[in-house]
Amino acid sequence: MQTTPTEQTLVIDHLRFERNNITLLDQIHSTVNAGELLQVRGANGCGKSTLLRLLAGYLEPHDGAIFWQNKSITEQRECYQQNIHYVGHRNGIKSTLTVAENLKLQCALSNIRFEPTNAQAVLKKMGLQHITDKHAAHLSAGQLRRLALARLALTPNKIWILDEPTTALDTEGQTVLNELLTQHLTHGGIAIVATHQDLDKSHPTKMLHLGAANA
Amino acid sequence: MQTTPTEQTLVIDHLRFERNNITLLDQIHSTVNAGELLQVRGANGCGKSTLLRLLAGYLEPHDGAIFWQNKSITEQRECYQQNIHYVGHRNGIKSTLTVAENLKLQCALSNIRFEPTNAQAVLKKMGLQHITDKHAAHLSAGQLRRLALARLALTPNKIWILDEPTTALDTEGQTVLNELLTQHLTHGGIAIVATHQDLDKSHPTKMLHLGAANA
Amino acid sequence: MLKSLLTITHQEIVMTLRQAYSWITPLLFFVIVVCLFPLALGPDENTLNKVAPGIIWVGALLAIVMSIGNIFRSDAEEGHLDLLLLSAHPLTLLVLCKLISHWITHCLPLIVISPLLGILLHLNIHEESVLVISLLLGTPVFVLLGAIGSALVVGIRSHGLLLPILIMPLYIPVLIFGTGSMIAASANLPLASDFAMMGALVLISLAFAPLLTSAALRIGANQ
Amino acid sequence: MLKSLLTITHQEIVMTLRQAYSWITPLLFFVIVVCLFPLALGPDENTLNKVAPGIIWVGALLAIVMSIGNIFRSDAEEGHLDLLLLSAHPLTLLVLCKLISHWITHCLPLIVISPLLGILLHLNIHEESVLVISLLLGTPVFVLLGAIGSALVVGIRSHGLLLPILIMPLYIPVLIFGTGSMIAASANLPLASDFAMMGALVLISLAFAPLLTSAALRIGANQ
Amino acid sequence: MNRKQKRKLIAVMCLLVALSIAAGLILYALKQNINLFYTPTELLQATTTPKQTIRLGGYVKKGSIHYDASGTHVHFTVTDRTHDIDVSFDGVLPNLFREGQAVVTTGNLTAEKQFEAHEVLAKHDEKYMPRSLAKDLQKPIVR
Amino acid sequence: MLHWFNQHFISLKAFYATSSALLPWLITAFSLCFAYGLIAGLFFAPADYQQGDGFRIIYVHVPSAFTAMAIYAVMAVSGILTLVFRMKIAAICMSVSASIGAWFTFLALVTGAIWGKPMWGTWWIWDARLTSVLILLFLYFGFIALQSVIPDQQSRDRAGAIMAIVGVINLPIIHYSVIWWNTLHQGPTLSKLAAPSIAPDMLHPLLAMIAAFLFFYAVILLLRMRNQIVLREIKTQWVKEVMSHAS
Ligand code: HEM
Ligand SMILES: Nc1ncnc2c1ncn2[C@@H]1O[C@H](COP(=O)(O)OP(=O)(O)OP(=O)(O)O)[C@@H](O)[C@H]1O
Ligand SMILES: Nc1ncnc2c1ncn2[C@@H]1O[C@H](COP(=O)(O)OP(=O)(O)OP(=O)(O)O)[C@@H](O)[C@H]1O
Ligand SMILES: [Mg+2]
Ligand SMILES: [Mg+2]
Repeated sequence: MQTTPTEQTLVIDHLRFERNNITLLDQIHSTVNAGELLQVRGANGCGKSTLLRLLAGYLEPHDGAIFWQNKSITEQRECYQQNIHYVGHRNGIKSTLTVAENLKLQCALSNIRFEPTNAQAVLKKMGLQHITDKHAAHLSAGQLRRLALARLALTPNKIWILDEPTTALDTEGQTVLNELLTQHLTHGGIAIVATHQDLDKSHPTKMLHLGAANA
Repeated sequence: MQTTPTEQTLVIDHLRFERNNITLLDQIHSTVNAGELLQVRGANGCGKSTLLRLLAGYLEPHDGAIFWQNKSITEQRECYQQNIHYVGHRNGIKSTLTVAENLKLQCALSNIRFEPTNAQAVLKKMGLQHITDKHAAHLSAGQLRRLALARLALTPNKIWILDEPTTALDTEGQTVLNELLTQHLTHGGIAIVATHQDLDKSHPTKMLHLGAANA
Repeated sequence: MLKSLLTITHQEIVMTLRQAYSWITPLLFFVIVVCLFPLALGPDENTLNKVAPGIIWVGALLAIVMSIGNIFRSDAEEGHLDLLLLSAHPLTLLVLCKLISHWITHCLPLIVISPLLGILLHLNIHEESVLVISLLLGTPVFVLLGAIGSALVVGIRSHGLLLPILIMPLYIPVLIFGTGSMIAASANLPLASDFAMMGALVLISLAFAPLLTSAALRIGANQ
Repeated sequence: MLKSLLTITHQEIVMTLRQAYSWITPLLFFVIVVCLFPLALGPDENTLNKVAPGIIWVGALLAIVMSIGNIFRSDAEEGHLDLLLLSAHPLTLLVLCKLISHWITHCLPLIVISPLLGILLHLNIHEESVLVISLLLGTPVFVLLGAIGSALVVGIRSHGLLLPILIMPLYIPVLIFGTGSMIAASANLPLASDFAMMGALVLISLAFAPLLTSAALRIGANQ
Repeated sequence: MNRKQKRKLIAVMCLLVALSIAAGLILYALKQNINLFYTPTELLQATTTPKQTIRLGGYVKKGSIHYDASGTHVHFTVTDRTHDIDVSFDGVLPNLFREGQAVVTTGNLTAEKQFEAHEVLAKHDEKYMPRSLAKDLQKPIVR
Repeated sequence: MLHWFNQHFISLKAFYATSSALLPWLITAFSLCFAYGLIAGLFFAPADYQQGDGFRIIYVHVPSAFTAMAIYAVMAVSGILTLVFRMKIAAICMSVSASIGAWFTFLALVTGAIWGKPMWGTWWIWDARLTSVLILLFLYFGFIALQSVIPDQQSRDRAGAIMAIVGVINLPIIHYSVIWWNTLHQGPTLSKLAAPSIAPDMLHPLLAMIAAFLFFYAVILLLRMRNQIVLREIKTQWVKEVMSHAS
């Protein structure tokens, strides 16, 4: 470990992970301090999504550990997971609910009061205000992704884990995403983003390059 | 119509399409000649995917028509569709088959002899040669997309319709895609691509900008 | 906390009611399956009468088995399950909310309509009331045990009939006591013991099922 | 052309056999459903014997109804259906390939195991053979009609039990003739008419079902 | 004829062949008669055991109805005018039950031409007319 | 000819106008037939020689059963028109007919059961006629369920059309069930090639009632179709005009 971890540092400590006896990730280590963005890069199939699911606590490493507030996350999984926003390849949107109801459900899950005005503001920001009452089943790919990202603005969580968040977003959508990230980071949040495209250079960024796929 | 259509021209003639009484596309017209690429651009939710599904013959326009070989495609749907490669938001890969078997199935569907050596060459080109016998269920997002694009190289079809083909591809993958497109276009093929990212500028490209979402 | 949980339950019910077919189809399925039997069994009215409790119970069991399989499916496919795991509430409580709303939307209608089918199969008033009570006691167990199975298969795509064969064997005790109570009713024998047994089954499964279900869901996310 | 179609059929079968549960679970489901009845009906051997044909037939019907629902589901979810529509072969033929392989992998095992269940329910040799023949004639109809329903609901996500309620009414004639033949067999009455009727049903559905199925699939892609 | 037309022709031929065979099978099946109930003639040909529950249908033979002393037990003969079967029944008869009426009874064949019924249903025929007219015609009600 | 049809029936706008003109006539026809059928059937028709006054339920049972089947036939024909000729008006007719048909089927089942208890001695028996009518009810339910699930208008119409066409096989089964099989249900009284085997005094009210039920269906059908047309064409100029006139 290079830096002494503070309370709000996420430490990735010599992580190893294998699937079907094939080692996918090995000797991954890095630290992310409050206000920093960790960009995970690498060729297709090198294990970016896998790493992100490890960091979100969905998977457990075969070796090494991830520390949050100086404690391994496997020992405090439920507590730790409450700090997280995860946006994966799938958006996590309920297609039977409308756009607004999806936000409401999200608030309930985060145990936060649902403020219609606030929700409206968030939707406006994401450029979805004109389809507030549309069923999510009828949204386009980019609209779904925007709705998934609206979660980030709606409820405050310290750690954002985003797996190729720019997928299906148009340029305007990408700008909004970058704004969200800037705001989050300046407020001392942590963001871990896997992406093939370049993000805004202005973020305080750490890079993590994963090797070629071993699989 | 600006140019006189030849045999191998795809003519989009004042297309209108609506969903649940809301007009999504209106007065779309354009022509694509052999060897040309039509790039469809527009904000999220403006109807790019819908237009592409219309062009692939999955949807029927409410007004206007699409002409191929001087005949409306609704009148020759089955014949017309045999000329098409469509890669949509979903990849069309059978997750229970291996990578190689997926290619084999694709050949059978196109009624083409499966040549293992040829298939190997295609997989090599797409950077998938090391996972030929892996089950598709275990591929990463980018690997899946590469496998979907391998179809383009495997069986020759005149019209390629690609909906955000660069999704999940790393830089190398994008280069390969551009190479495939170049080869296809120089052989007199037609490509229609919806994308938010810029493609290689060297292709003979026509642009089609769709207006904002009316929905 | 309670308020959020109520919102979640409410939202679940809204989702189901909005997709009318998701609660109407199990109901119709129940009716059709029950009607299949007289057709398949042939002419003998006496036999029909004898097997009526069994038919209704098996029909209800199948309808519930089939509908419970979808309780986490759409969540998993849409990636919503990932979010449930990150929620501020304990997963067990979220699961309980989902199960309660599932019971209200999927099992209550079955119970309400079952007396009608009873008429078609010539049950008398006493048998009808026993039928309703035994279903009220039995269906929660079906839902609770079914949820465990559903959660176990959640990571597997197109699991087909894996779920029914996992959980139907667990349903057998309920089935035996449920039909047992009806057979006893038609013979005017005392029922208390059957009902007591079923009550016990409800409580036991209520105690363990949500816990096991949430554990299984975490495992499912591990894939 | 024929070669490609054979490849496609073969590939389909491989896919099913590879996911063992996708063909074993309907089989187990069948067995479990049939075994539920003795438990639900109580111990009376006489009744059980009388209802045996009905139970076996309803069990097979349910197992097939439940498994046929998945015939296009994974194709639709993975976007493979879009490719089938673009194929060089007529969609109708592709559908036929899928149906044949589905029958081989999902129905044949049921038919093979049914005599065993027959023994369990005390059928005699003559009844056993009638059972097998009638299932051989009946199950193709189940698959063919089921495919139409499956294709109709293909665009709808999590359609739950919609499919069974769409197609089970259409299955009723087959069920009646199938069990009718067995009831006749047990009374030593002539069966030829039942079999002829079922044969006619097979031919009619073979003539129309693939066409209607492919039409329905095209509609499904229209969403 | 090009390849496509040829293919279409083959498809249509297959369809026609399948349908005509199907039609033939249906006609054959209908000739064999598929039943809710068996007529006495059919039943006497079959070898049934007393255990089996069977539906027997036919007309109540003229003058064959005999009530027991108790009044609930009734004997009558069911005929299809080639063969007769004697039926005994214990229970409530439907209103339309009378001589010459078509009935459907459910029960078991206990001995040669002896039928023990536990249910008797009356089958109504398709004729509707006022009483006066029926009397005028004075013709037997049975077909 | 085709042009004339298009002008009056096929285009939604024209149909809307035509139906406005037709409705009063249909309502009148229904009222007349119904009044005659009801009064003549209940009071003037003589009692049956076997069933006595109980037979009068025929005046509800037969018309509702007949209408239930007719409606399904209408749906199947509309289904073919939808699939082959892409006629919107046919699709609308098909989808609004379903629930009406389901109600008539239900009515036929209930009146039949009520009639069966005194005459046959049972409410219900699983014979070919009764079972096939029950299947008809399930087919209606299936159709309604299928349509309620599909969000896209065009797909809903076409999927429904396929379902309607597949189910039509049940109609001949219902009708001929009493001829092909030995059923408890009686054979055909009216709907056969020979003269009806029912006395004229009883027959005329019955025919009037059948006509009344069909007219009733037509009236409800047109009303509901007009609703649908307005909903589907809500954005067009002519509907806006109609609406402004109405308000
Ligand atoms: C639940 C029980 C019943 C059902 C589902 C039922 C169903 C039907 C149907 C669908 C028809 C129309 C057939 C056609 O037009 O081809 C019909 C006709 C008729 N039913 Fe019923 N029925 C039932 C009970 C009865 C009973 C109990 C009677 C009298 C004893 C009866 C007397 C008639 C008559 C007289 C006709 C007219 C026959 C003709 O002219 O075709 N039905 N029934
Ligand atoms: N089934 C549907 N019913 C109703 N509206 C729909 C349906 N599918 C899509 N839409 C709407 O149609 C519009 C266009 O959708 P489409 O998927 O074509 O957009 P797109 O241009 O591909 O957007 P993206 O860049 O986000 O992929 C969107 O506004 C969407 O909300
Ligand atoms: N369930 C699984 N079983 C076996 N191998 C798997 C499984 N899931 C993923 N893999 C393999 O693990 C490797 C990493 O997958 P992962 O999804 O993490 O890649 P990625 O870096 O996100 O790639 P992409 O850029 O394509 O999204 C891939 O080679 C993939 O084939
Ligand atoms: Mg990835
Ligand atoms: Mg799109």
